[in-house]
Amino acid sequence: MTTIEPVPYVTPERPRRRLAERLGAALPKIVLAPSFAISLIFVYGFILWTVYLSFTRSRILPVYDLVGFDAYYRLWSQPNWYMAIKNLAIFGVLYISLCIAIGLFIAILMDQRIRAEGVLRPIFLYPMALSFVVTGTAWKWFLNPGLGLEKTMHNLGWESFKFDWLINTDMAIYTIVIAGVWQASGFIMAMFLAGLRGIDGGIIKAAQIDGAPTLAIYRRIIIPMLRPVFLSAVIVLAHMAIKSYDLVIALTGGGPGNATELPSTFMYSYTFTRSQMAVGSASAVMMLMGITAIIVPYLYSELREKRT
Amino acid sequence: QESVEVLHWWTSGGEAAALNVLKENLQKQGIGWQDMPVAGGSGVQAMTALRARVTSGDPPTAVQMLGFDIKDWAEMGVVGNLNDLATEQGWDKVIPAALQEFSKFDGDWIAAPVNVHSTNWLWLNKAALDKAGGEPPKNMDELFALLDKFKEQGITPLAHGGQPWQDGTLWESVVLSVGGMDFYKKAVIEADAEALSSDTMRQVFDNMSKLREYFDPNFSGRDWNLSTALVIEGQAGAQQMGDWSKGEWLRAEKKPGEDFVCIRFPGTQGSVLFNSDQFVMFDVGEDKRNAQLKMAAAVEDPAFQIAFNTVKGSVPARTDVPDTEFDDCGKKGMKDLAEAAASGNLAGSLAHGHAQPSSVKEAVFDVVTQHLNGQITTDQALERLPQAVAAAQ
Amino acid sequence: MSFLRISNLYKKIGNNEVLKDINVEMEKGDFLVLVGPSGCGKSTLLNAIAGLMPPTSGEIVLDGQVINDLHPSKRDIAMVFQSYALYPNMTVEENIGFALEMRGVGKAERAEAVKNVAGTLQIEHLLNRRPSQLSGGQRQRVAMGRALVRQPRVFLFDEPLSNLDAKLRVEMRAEIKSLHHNTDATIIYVTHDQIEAMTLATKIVVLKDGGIQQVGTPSKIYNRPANLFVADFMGSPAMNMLKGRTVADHGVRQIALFGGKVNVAMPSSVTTDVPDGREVILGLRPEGITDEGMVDPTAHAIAKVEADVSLVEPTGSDTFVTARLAGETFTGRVRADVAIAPKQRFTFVFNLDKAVVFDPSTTQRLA
Amino acid sequence: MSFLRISNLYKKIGNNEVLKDINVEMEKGDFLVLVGPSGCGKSTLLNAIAGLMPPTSGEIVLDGQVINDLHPSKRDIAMVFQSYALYPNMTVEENIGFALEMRGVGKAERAEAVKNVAGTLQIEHLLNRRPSQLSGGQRQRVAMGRALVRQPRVFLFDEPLSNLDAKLRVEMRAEIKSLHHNTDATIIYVTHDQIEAMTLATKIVVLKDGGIQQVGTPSKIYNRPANLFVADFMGSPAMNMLKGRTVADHGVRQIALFGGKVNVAMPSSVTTDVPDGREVILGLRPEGITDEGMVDPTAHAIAKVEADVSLVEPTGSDTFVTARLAGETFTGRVRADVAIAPKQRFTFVFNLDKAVVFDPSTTQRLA
Amino acid sequence: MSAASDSVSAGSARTARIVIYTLLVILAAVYLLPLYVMLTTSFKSLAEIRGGDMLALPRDPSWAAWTKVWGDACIGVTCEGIKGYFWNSIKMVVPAVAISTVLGALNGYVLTKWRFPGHKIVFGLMLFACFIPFQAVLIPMARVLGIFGLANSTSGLVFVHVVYGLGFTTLFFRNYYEAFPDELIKAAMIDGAGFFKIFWRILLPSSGPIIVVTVIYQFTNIWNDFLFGVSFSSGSESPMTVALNNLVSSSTGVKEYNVDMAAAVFAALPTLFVYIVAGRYFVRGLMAGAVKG
Ligand SMILES: Nc1ncnc2c1ncn2[C@@H]1O[C@H](COP(=O)(O)OP(=O)(O)OP(=O)(O)O)[C@@H](O)[C@H]1O
Ligand SMILES: Nc1ncnc2c1ncn2[C@@H]1O[C@H](COP(=O)(O)OP(=O)(O)OP(=O)(O)O)[C@@H](O)[C@H]1O
Ligand SMILES: [Mg+2]
Ligand SMILES: [Mg+2]
Repeated sequence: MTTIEPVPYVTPERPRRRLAERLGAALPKIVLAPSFAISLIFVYGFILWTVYLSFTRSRILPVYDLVGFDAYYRLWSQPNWYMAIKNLAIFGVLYISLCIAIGLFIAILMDQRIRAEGVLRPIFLYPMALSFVVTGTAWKWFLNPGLGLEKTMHNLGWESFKFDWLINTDMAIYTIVIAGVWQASGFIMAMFLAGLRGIDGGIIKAAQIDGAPTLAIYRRIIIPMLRPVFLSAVIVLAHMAIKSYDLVIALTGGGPGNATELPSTFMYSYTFTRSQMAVGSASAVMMLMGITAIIVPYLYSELREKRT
Repeated sequence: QESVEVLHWWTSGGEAAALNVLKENLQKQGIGWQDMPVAGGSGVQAMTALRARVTSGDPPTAVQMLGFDIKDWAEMGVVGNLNDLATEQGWDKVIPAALQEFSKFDGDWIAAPVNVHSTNWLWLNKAALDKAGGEPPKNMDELFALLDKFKEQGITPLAHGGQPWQDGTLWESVVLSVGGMDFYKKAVIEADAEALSSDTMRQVFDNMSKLREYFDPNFSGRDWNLSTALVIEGQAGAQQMGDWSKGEWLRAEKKPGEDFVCIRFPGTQGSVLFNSDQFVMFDVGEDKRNAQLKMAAAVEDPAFQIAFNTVKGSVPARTDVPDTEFDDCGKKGMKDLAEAAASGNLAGSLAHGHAQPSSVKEAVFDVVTQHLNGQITTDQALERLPQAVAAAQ
Repeated sequence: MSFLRISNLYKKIGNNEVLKDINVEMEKGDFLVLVGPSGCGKSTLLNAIAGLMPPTSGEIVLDGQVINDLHPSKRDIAMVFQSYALYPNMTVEENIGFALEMRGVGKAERAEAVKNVAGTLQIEHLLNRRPSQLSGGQRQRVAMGRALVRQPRVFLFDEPLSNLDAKLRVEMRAEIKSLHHNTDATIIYVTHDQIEAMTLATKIVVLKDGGIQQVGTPSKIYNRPANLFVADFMGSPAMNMLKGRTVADHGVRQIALFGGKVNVAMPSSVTTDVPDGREVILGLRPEGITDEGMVDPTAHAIAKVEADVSLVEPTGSDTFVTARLAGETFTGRVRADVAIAPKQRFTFVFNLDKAVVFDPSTTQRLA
Repeated sequence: MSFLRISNLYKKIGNNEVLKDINVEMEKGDFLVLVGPSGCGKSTLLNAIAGLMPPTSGEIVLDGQVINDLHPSKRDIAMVFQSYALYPNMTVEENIGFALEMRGVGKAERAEAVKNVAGTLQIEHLLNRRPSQLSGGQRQRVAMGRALVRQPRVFLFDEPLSNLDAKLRVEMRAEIKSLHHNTDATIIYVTHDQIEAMTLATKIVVLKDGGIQQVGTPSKIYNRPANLFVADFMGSPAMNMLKGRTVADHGVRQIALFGGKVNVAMPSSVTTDVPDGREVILGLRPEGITDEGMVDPTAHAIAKVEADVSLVEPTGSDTFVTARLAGETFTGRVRADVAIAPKQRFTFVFNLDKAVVFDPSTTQRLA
Repeated sequence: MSAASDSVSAGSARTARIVIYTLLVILAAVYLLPLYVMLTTSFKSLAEIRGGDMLALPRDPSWAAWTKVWGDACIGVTCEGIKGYFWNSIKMVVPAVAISTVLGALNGYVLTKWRFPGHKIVFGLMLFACFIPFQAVLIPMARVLGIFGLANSTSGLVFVHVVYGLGFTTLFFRNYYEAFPDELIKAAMIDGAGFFKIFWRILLPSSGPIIVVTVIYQFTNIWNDFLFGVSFSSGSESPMTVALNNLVSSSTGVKEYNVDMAAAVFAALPTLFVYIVAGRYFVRGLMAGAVKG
């Protein structure tokens, strides 16, 4: 009997990947590539360009001869710029905190099984739908002492009522806050409402069973659980605060005096109306640095490996 | 079809109607009109749009522009050349030298001037003035006396709109009134640091503070035409404003001399601060060149000059246009302009971009506005003014 | 007077009548287990007792007081939720201690109580974690801890062990049992698990479609189910249901099964008279059908049945054998080491002591 | 050559070595059940086979072809996911038919196939619903249907029955078993349920912390567990582990239990020689400890042990009794109708035929 | 889930509800005030506006301002109202919203379900686009549009809005798809579906809520944009906002507040409509995706 050689076990060859398959594997990247390229050019390319311009003496149109830090020197010697920064601080803090406070308050009210929710929700949301070019005039009227609230109160017989913030250099920035809060707080309300609706009802039941009164439930359970919403709201509001332009232009045009100047209006006016493009670019660079300081930690926390 | 594209901010009824004259004129010549109106803030948005158009390599045919902006753009080498047309039609002779200063760059015609506005006017409600004695004021002191009388009448003495350019317009009239034309030229046109912090300038700011007392509390941010309306309706006595203000009066069917009185700002009689709207012709391709030239010619057509300026309240840019169609104020304006040009008392308006580039203009506005709104004291203003001007140059 | 009495309770959600005419009484110290198919209203009933969903009508009386309108936080009831419902923003320690905190218990005392409970539940090492950092089983234990830390008037448990693995489940079951023994707590407990129901309850309530099917002790429910539903629902594999017909053989009451192939004695659970020739259903649990070596020596009535084996499922401890005879299928439980294979013929022993008989038309058990 | 061969498979997720040196072979038609505690890597292994998570190293050979780099959609493998993974936007019918559609099967043919599967799974009446309108158990059946509608080379089932109630579970188990019988499908199946594992598998793989503990037939795993972990993990209640010491009584090898109180014969599962005086652990499942009336008549070696009853848990079909003796606790399974109560003294019968012995130091079973 | 859900209310709950409703009604009134002023003003005559109380109802309501806005208000030298510009805006908004939404969805899909090394950096970089001040990109963008031959055209505007909308749409979809179970993708792969099939058949049909959020957000932003509109379009090509600006902020002439207000409300109609109709889905969509931990 002949011995049969055992068939050596051959590792089957890995099939060579065909071109089509490799294309298939790269497909996701191919799909993403255009958007990414667009961002690279139209965001980062333009940022670099702006940075470059800030080192030139560009005035009415870009010129490309470098002159060093001249524009930054001019920028930081402008009282307007300090005013803009100071105003941004006041506006930013108040705008963000008031929007959140009011938004959360309304959201909590709206969450109490309100019958007319379908009617009320759009009422709080609609300001977000209007541009300030549209509503600026109404607000200007409304806050104007001779025409609006003050006059109305006088007509109603409250003669001593005084509300002249719009024309008061010390108070004008607060009118910007009022209008800004009016516009954005509804949106923030929607975010909080969504957050509240997302909370598992069982948790609230559990807290009731644990003997917690409604106030304690909000304070100890619900509001702490809305932390992610707070974070998102702060980011949304911060970027709106930094970009606020229409709001100021429509309401005060930066005045009285320069009392309501903000970095965004500063930048626009220096770049386009004052023909100091280099200074405008320098202010844009400063703004971008400020934004980076806010956004990068957010991105970091957002994109960090999620704990499981 | 050949056509012109015109960027302007004359969007409201009267101005647009006046422009229509131009449009129809061109249409008769077979030239189409692509309208590119960008309203707002005396051309702020329009200049932004223009930058975008020029940068994208596709400038409009003609752009409405003021004073130093024209120079800035010319410097960028993006404007066209109208020399042939200008020589043919003899523009050099009929357009005042002060305007040519802006219409020409390096000796070449680049823009077709439309009109001449003058800013140092005071508009008075005739009824209120009559009640206060009927005598128009001739200097600052008389002005204050008159304003006091208005106050007694229980009306707002001086209607003013608190926007930087309006503050600036008032300020330049006060500078001219307090310091006279020489001082104005030194301080404003030459931006002499000494003049800007001189005692005369202190008086200017003191007067500004004084004037501030006669405003109503709602002046902040108010559009000029609303202030005019206050005077028209007799709620206010007077308004310092350029001659475009007349349009409002006319539209309200008021008659100069009967319902209202136009005078030079007290203390500035015989001097004229002007600004001039011009159509700057941009460097467009040969295919659009013919239409562009036809438009330039049409702008300088006396018929258009009359039609437009009677509505706008301004006076024609050409000195050879008859004044028969104009009303009292218009006639006075034309006469003043001619005299001032002859006597050397004609100077560009700062607030309207005919004295300094916009960077300096805005820097002055910053100081004036902050001072007027009480954010800084007169001392601070005197200190800041030369600094701001220097920084902006 | 009973400690907890629920009378004529109805609950409608939308158009859906989720609970219908529920009547239950409990003494202090009772351990009542609610069972029933998914969606039958068990959680809804617990919610009604806790005050989280007001009943549409009916009355809940606790300790002599009508509590229908009492706010949940004032009822002094503890509840373990089917979905855990842990506070995600609090640590395990805070979660467990929250109820005590709301009752104004001091910090030190609270920590002590939490530690004790955590020890019992084997989660001491997790006290500083947040719920998101726990596995499903660990979360369930925290949910338990939140209830156990209190001494409420009533405990409500909604499937508290469903996410634990078999081993832990057995341990926790023992913990709950000893909690009940040691503190004499009054407990209402929902479960899908028959073993849990049988081993823990002093009383079982079987629900179906929002209505009570039977209330009774575990052995009564298991051995004397009130109707076909209860019989079929309790026990796994389910009770065998064989079609039969009563016959009298020389005066001895018998039931003819498998189309007359097998006659068996009338089970002793039927004490009333049943007329001859009546159709009945004979219910016999798999453990009542065994191999010959496994017959309960104490059984009174047995019957041998030969049938064709169709499926053999060894579970390790036993082997379940499914067989067919005359078109009917039944499952028996034989010793794990009996040699048996599909398609083989096999002799089963029916222990009729354990059989029950139902009326097919009313589905009720004949007593 | 085997149909599916996994060799030296490793999988790291982050720093976590989820699978370690996995070696498994399967023939065509095998039914392999994966068991192991939660988090031991069962789902990960299925994912690796399906191509959804590429292994870190090692090789997967299917039908003679290395499939490591083959895209999941090309492997011709069907999978039922632990989390159902139903397409929420599609009806049940579309869900089940999707895979066929992707393979270009015509409409009519698809409808036919879907209908057949739905019939088997008793979900015919749900074909037009969306997943959100189904109960948990119904969803799980749809997930099954999605796999069953195909004739793939391998089926992967990840705890496919965990959300069904006991009754349905038994039925579905039978369906899977008959699918396997009738189509000779190759199946890999993950479950937590011992009964499922025992009844379905032709081969069981026990995993722990990503490593294989034992591979074998169900009865081998249950009756001859390789080590303490496997012994403890399989079976509920768990196997009793009693500390013992080998002694020789007149040359007969025995094990002294309960600190010497009881001596029992060395179980027949130990065939090698064990030196005297060695510490061992004797493992005996609860069904190996019974009451006297229940003793398996075929048992060779039995021992009677009297102990104090500490807990009695009647489950209906049987009663589990936990008792203490000499500080050790054990659980036995006695007949449901034995009268027995805590604190009572009771005589248990140990069936040593079923006992296994472990080396406490290595935790391995002594053979 | 509502905190007050189902809880048994005692007697004091009644007063609590009265307080809640009162508060909500007052707040709603405050929020509505500007809209109210705009609406009533648009129905008043100029004289009434000048002399009267802004809060008073129109004494003699008239549609004159509205018909004027739609059909014969002058914008520049043409007096045909804003209807033409209305369509310009529609022509710009619809493709811009559609393209940016589709791209955002695809990006979100790739970034969550087809991850590759560095996907976080790519996302982070794209997200930053949301925060760039638009004023800073006007000039270079004009240049680029000129090079592409897109200057001064609706397609150019669409392009610009797509570019600067991408960051937001990608963010929305990424957050939404992040929570979308991976198992579904795996199941579809096992079922034999490829990259686009999975997107088209599995993800997109389940993206309703987030599509609503994205579309609302993009629609509002693009519709209301003025800066890009005024810079990159001209004349009769301009979007609504530019025409509106020309109408309300002319430098000379009578301010016709009633016409301005009518125009303003008019310009806002589409966005208002979108918010009112889709508001409910908006909250739902935020819940599903945009707001998350
Ligand atoms: N909000 C609701 N609207 C309409 N029906 C509801 C609602 N909540 C519950 N139900 C219905 O009420 C019935 C009872 O629900 P319940 O949660 O009490 O069931 P259960 O017995 O606890 O089920 P499980 O064992 O699955 O937890 C179910 O049929 C369910 O569909
Ligand atoms: N993405 C991941 N990152 C880190 N660790 C992971 C990840 N996915 C799974 N693991 C870990 O891998 C291990 C195996 O997970 P796997 O899902 O395979 O468990 P399993 O055996 O299926 O458990 P179960 O029975 O609970 O489903 C677990 O410890 C888990 O924590
Ligand atoms: Mg339930
Ligand atoms: Mg798993």
